[in-house]
Amino acid sequence: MSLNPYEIAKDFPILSRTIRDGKKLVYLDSGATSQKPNVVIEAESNFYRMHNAAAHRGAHQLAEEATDALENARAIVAEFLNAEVDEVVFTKSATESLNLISYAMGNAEPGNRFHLKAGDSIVVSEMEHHANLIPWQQLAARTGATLKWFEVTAEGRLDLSSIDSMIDATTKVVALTHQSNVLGTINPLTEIVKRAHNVGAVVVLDACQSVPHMKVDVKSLGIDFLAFSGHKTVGPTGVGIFWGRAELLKDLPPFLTGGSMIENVTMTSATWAGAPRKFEAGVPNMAQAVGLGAAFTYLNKVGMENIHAHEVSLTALLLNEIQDIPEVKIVGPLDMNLRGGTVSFTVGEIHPHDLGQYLDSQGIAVRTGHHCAWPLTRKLGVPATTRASLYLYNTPEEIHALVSGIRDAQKYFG
Amino acid sequence: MSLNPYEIAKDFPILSRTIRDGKKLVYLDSGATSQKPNVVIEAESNFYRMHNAAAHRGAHQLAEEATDALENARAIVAEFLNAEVDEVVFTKSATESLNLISYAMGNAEPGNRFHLKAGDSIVVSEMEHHANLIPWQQLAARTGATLKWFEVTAEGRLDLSSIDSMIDATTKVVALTHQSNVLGTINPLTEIVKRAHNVGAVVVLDACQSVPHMKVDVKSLGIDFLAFSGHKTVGPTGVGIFWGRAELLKDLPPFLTGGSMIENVTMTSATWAGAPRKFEAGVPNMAQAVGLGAAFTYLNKVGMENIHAHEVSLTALLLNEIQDIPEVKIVGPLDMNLRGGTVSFTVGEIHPHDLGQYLDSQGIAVRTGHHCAWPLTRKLGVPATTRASLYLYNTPEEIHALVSGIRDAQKYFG
Amino acid sequence: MMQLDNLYQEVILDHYKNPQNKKLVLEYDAQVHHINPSCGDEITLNVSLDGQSIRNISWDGVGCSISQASVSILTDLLIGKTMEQAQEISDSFMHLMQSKGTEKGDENVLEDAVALAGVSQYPARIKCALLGWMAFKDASVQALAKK
Amino acid sequence: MMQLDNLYQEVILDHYKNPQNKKLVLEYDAQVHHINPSCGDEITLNVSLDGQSIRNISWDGVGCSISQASVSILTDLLIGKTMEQAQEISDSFMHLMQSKGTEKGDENVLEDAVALAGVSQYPARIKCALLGWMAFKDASVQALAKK
Ligand SMILES: Cc1ncc(COP(=O)(O)O)c(C=O)c1O
Ligand SMILES: Cc1ncc(COP(=O)(O)O)c(C=O)c1O
Repeated sequence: MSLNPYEIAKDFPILSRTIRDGKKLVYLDSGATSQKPNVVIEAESNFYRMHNAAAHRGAHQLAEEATDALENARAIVAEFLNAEVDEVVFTKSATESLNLISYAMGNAEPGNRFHLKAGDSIVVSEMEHHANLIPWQQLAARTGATLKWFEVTAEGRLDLSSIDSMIDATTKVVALTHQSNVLGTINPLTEIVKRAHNVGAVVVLDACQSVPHMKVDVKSLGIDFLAFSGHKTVGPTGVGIFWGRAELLKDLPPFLTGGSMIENVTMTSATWAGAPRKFEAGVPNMAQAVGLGAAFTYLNKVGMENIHAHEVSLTALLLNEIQDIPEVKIVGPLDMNLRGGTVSFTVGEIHPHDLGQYLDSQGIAVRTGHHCAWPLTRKLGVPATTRASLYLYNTPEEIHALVSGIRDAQKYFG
Repeated sequence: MSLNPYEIAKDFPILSRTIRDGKKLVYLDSGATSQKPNVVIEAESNFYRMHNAAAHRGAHQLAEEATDALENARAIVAEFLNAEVDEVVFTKSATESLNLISYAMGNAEPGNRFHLKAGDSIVVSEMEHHANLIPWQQLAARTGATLKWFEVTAEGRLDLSSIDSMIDATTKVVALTHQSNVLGTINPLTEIVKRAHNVGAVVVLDACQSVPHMKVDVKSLGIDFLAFSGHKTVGPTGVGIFWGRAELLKDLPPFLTGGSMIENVTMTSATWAGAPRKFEAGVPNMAQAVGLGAAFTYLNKVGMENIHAHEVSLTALLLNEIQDIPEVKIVGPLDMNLRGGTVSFTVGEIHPHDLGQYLDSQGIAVRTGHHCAWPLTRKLGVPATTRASLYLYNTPEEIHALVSGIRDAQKYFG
Repeated sequence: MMQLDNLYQEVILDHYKNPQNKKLVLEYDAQVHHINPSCGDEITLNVSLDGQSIRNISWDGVGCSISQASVSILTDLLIGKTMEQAQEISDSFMHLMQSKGTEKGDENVLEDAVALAGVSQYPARIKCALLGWMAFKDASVQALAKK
Repeated sequence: MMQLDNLYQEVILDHYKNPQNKKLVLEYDAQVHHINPSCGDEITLNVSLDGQSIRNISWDGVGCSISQASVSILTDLLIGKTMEQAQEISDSFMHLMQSKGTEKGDENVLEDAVALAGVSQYPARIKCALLGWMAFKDASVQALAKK
């Protein structure tokens, strides 16, 4: 079975709107945020129209229904990731999830397995999004631990040649992106996870760019924590996921404190509920969690294998056609081996901002700049790039539109 | 001009649904979360259907529209609070807002005006919601500062008799609820703000239960920081507000770190954008912010004075009728002086859980328990209370329904 | 009269008004204190064993009719049973609570506790019904460990 | 041809291809380095004063056609002017940028800079056009403070 993107696109109302002077929208910025199908939009609306109440906080019928809706969404997410239900924590975004784990580690007292101190090290990579870099810089600064990082090769791959000295007995945490939001590179995890666990470190995976696009099975990956945002995976804004292995969540101190995450509270002290409640202070983002559940139900129906296959074929087409354009230089892998549907490039002397603006005038939405991965952009030796990022609703025609658009821009600015 | 709650109720689709065996819903749990009018639900949906893209992150038309929508919502919130636009920070909830300020203070280095150390003190009150208590307990524990608190009198008022010793030269922050979510008490701020500023402390106001119900003008209150949740003010779930005075936000270190809150980033360090960007890491909860803008536009149209007057008259009715029921004991002020539409009570030996369940069987939704203010509940000498909390869509008939419901419960369990 | 009567069966209200073994006896092998964090209900429960048999269970606490009746019924049911029998009864009760109203409970095993079957239709109340059972489980494990 | 031509006027593309004063002179009263955090564009800008007059402005940097042309035009416009005149011109330019396409700009004051009027219709590009102007403002304040 395969996927018909023309049929899929009909599920996404925004894709039938026009841009600028009546141009059809060609949305190639799903790496920044994905569009939403009707079923997701309606799941959120229906929650408000029918079941809205404070989940886990009341004995009345609406509160029961709201609790059911929230917990049902949690079960859907858990199944999607092959995780246990109580391991799934609703946050507002990947950014919050990554701050959660880094602040929570910062809250760990001496004796707690997550406690960090001078002499310990944290390992990241040069291709991290700011959201998986700055929180670790801050944690290192707060605890005295050292921040180390894997470099990126000229081909846009992780340089793992030094893995044994990079991840060593001092390493407490390895935080890594699953798929680069600039290069499209998918990082090989087996060796890294094995090495990390050998030295007693935990592995935190930034799955923002993988969960929406391919089957991510937390158990078979063997990782310890995972973070992603709902809005990139055809879900609502304002919801993200933090996942952690049950036995680790038990020891991890809480991050946000307040209502519903407690066991007992006095004026001077508080004790905590078990996971996931411990990490979900306050009235939850219920409508958004429900919308995320609907998003995964939708993706399951289309089939993650179909989505992945569709993106692989579109990306191969794009890589093939774009390289025929004179002066185009792709940053990131040129072949489809361990790579996803994110393609960043430069076009001669045309500044990405100008290229993006030209494409926009043709209805084509791409992203330009450093894509919140400024150290990587610097390492690549460019001030900025233009990025096309694909998803299930994109079509071969849209790839052709992008390629023609680039050629026309060359004439326009030429 | 006054408010017609029967007309208002038509704007809220959930209010026409039925409960249990076809009973009409009588929603008296707005203190936990409010219901949403169609205009709010549709504002969120329309954002997804028409304008969804990553705000502040792209030069294409959708990104421009998303940015406009988000910033327009910020301007609406600012005007509602009589604040400056750049002072308004979107968070996911009041809980996040209160964690933001307490963690950010914890991040302040020596020399920064927000730095806390042993010998400093933090002042809260006995009537705080866990969300405005535990974060300060944690900050005190992390920094060595001392946590102190105003007690609550038998009438459910703040005991300010010791204000000069409570707020003294050691005090760095006074964090207080504007209106108690249990007692309905509205705290008088003038004296407290004056005293706090005299000793150089900042005042953080938990406005969760005031912003939805009355005009809150941050300038005339003279406070320094304010927090509330969108979902209690006819807005969406998953969005809250953190407000701070511009000159203070300048010095306050960031809390969540990641994309879009930076000025410059290298592998080893980062510098920050100005407020509000500095406090909004990651792709924002755009649809929810837009929904919150629509919520305030709706409330403005009804008129905050009308809403307040309506709630005052309903509350007076409720206080009057409920006190005629034998064995009912109200916790909190018995008169309408400085009190809002939240009424908590006990009914003889009937446990609040059982009372709540009975009322639910009649379609009446109230909250039972400690309402996330456990230290207050203990202080009041009760294991739990039943709480009715009113809003603009409630009617005198619903007050009568509650009163009859309580009388019937007494027969049922009698 | 109505659906609510499924929840508040006569037996439950009787136990609520006349709770069994609600007076902490001073001799015990283990004492635990459990709290229901969402409503503030609390229970202190003492267990004493006699080899593998439950010699006595006594308790004190505050809570709603469901939580009070449930622990009262528990003491009636479990005192004098072996730990193995107690485990079976607990499992059966747990199963009943998770049945969402689809089961009535086996009266031969659960006796008066079948009156709590209606609770399974009110998800927010299940933890009320389980408060005493969780406390017993915790206390009995501690008591066994001590021996 | 199309709406986009409002943005990319001939004058702008000319300045982009032949930027004026794009070579840092070594003598200056103040040097600043500004960054556009959202796209990574950077500029280094030197200012030297002669009493209340602007003796020279020179710069180097990377950026899009809008940011490069804007600073190039700025140098043409402001070199030789008094600080007071520069302030007026800057205010007028700022006003134009915020006009959302409703104004054309006063050619007597802004000269070539009116070619940037189209930018005001593209909110995300306004900060490109302002990068050089912000840098100049910062540098001139520093240069004045030094005297
Ligand atoms: C007074 C008060 N403060 C704080 C909160 C926390 O709000 P939220 O749970 O929406 O973060 C609430 C409501 O739950 C409240 O009533
Ligand atoms: C790889 C990666 N990590 C983290 C993030 C941060 O996600 P968000 O901004 O939704 O919190 C993003 C997207 O912006 C991303 O692409």
